[in-house]
Amino acid sequence: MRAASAIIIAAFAALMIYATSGLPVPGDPDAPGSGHVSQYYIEHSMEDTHTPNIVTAVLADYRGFDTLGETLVIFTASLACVLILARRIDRD
Amino acid sequence: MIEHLPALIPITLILFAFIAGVLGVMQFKLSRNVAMLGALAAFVLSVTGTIQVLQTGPMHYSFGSWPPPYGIEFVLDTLSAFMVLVITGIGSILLMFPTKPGFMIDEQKGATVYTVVLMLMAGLCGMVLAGDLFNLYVFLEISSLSTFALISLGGGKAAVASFRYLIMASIGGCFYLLGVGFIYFSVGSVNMADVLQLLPAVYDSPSVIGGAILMVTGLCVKMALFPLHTWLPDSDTYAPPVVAAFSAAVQIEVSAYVIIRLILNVFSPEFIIGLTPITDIIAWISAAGIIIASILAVAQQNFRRMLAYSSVAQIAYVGLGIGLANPLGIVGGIFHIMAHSLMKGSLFLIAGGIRHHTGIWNINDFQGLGRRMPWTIGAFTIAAMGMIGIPPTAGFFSKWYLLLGSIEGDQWVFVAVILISSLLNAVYFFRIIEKAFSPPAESTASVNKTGELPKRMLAPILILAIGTLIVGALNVLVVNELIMPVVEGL
Amino acid sequence: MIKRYDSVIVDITCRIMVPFIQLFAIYVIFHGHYSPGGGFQGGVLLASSMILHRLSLGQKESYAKLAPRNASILGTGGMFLFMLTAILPIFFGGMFLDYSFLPIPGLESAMLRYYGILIVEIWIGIAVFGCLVVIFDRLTERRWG
Amino acid sequence: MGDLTFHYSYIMIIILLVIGLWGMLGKRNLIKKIIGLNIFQTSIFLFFIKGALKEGATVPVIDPELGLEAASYFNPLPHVMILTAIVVSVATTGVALALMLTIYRNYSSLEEGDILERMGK
Repeated sequence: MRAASAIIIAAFAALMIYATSGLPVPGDPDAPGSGHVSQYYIEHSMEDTHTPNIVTAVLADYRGFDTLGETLVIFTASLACVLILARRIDRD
Repeated sequence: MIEHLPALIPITLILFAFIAGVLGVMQFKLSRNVAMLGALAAFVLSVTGTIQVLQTGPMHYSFGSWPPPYGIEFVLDTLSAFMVLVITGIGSILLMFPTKPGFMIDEQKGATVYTVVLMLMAGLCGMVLAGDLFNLYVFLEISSLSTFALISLGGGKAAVASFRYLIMASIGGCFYLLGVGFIYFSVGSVNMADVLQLLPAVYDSPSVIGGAILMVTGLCVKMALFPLHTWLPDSDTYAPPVVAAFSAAVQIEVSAYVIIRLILNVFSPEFIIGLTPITDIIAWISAAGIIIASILAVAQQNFRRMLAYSSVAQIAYVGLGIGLANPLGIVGGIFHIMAHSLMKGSLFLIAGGIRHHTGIWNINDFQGLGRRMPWTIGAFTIAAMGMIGIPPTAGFFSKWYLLLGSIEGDQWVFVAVILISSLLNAVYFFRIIEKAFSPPAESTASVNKTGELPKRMLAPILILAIGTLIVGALNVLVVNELIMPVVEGL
Repeated sequence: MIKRYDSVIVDITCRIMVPFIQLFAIYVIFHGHYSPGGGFQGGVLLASSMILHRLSLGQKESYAKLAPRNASILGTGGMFLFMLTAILPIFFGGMFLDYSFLPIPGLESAMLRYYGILIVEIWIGIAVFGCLVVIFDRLTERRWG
Repeated sequence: MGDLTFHYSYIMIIILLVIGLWGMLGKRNLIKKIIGLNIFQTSIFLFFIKGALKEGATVPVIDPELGLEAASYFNPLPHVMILTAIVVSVATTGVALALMLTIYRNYSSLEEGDILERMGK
């Protein structure tokens, strides 16, 4: 079991090293991740929502459905805790 | 109002979840009825959506009126309409099963149980409809969290199984999230359609290949594809029957659907099939999984555990369909999703019903059960025939398409695998049918006293079993109208 | 069952700290438009203040301040109001979650979005506060069968 | 490729990921598994936040003096995604702790070996 875990982890580490070698240099302002969508948010969030904090504007408005989903996640987690701990122990 | 349809399906489920939760605290019976009503309403909406999609083509819904890729969108095309139909349809049938045997919980304790079930359905619908890679992750976590809670209702052993599932599912979810990160940092967008447009420029980048492998691996864990299936047998053995049916019949299928969606609509087939060995690997491990899991299923004495191993084998058929990566193979895989969810839902409910009604869980004690509960064992026989792949059940047609796909791809090994596994399926299902229809033994007193299952348990079992026959009869319609348009691009 | 921590220093410090943490949490929620912050962060701070209260003053006294039942009502209520705010635009001609169709008169679209974000952040704060306190209460409640 | 800072930051994140994964798969104690899960998730957050970095930029709150130049603010989208992922991580941890508590009440142990023994396997 432990040997299998070690092999999985070694494979994972190798995959990660391989995959990160293709990423743009951190801090590069021209990286693909910094353009396109992200650029639109920075340039338009002020006129679209009057909100200077871009993260808040994106979180609650542009990607508001993600936020709804994430509130549902924590709501589901609280229900799950209620349900899991509601059951008494059964000594069978 | 019709343009809101894609968003309304999960939102209806969530709203009914609230109502069911509030009512559950006050009056439990009402909560159950409201939950059934909610699932039914979602099913009606999915049917409307499917008809709409067939008439006017895919529907796109942008939340907050932000055009994609800046906002999040839901996509209701034929494939997602098909899956939503399966989820809400099977869900509303499974909810008909009575609470006490179905969820193994008292009414005072389980006030929120139906809320969590509806949340699970909403999460699965959201996963299916999401047109955005990150949004899909959020819904994936909603569905996982509710499953952890529902599995743990089965008692102490179920809690251990649920914890194991939590660790495995979190690894799967995290792998998926890491993959999304790699894709995002390579192309700068997380919208599926947008990624499809932007990806060809960076096809040879290691981070895109690595991201694709991470995402598919993560989903394979959630899908319980063969070497990563270790959590499934335990959780399906100890979970309450309805939950086991849900997890084996709907949840793992949705993860398989997401892989198909990724291959077809995010990475594009030419990248996944041409530039990476992902589909070949999936095909070979699925083939190995089909054989090994079937052999393990033959070795089981516990009925539920046998069904769980059979699920591992059956989901590997879907994996094989994905791995073949030709139109007929994928058609077979997608059709098998529907066939398997009907058959396995019925089988798990039968297992739960028999266990609750007579206390029997060991296959050796089934002797003579066929005379005592003819309807139950009749439904079991139909579902088992579907599992083996005997016409005219739905299971036959999905295997037929998989066979055609293997022949088209010149993969004769897979043809042999499908045939051998059908034989193994026949071995482990026919021994039960034979036992059940043989005259009752003197020693098994519990069988001799028992009668047919109560009508409320029998109804969902029979609906699901007859469903396999109906879907089998309608297979040409389903394949031509719903599935074929999706795979035309291959 | 968490008992009251038997120390004057802990007692007094926590009693003084809790309102300030809550004040800061409300600041974080309402100032999310102009500085790092927002509903989640504020909600978590609110929940942490309540958890500090429970850990230091004991469940008996703390449940009198915020009963577990009320916490679950807060969580569900916040979540439900969020859903309601999200659905409301559908009935006024917009898409789901389109704050510019919220029925607040006399404001142009961008300002409506500005207020929509604020309203939603408040509901998120309440929902996260309630849900986290519910999780904590369930984990610390002692029920040995 | 070839930049020293690149290797340094990503290698650190990979080491953290591997520690987390080892905690989840290799450790026998349930609490250690949960800790491993948290390390794993947190290192994913680090990965995203690292990717949001831009040289010479500042926090993504619009400053009238800097104008609306995209190059002068960090990338906001990974921050948003990670905010969501943090909540998911908290929720998962809560449910994991609840499950762990149930297991402890049933089997009076948090060691996987003991639990399996008491389950009668």
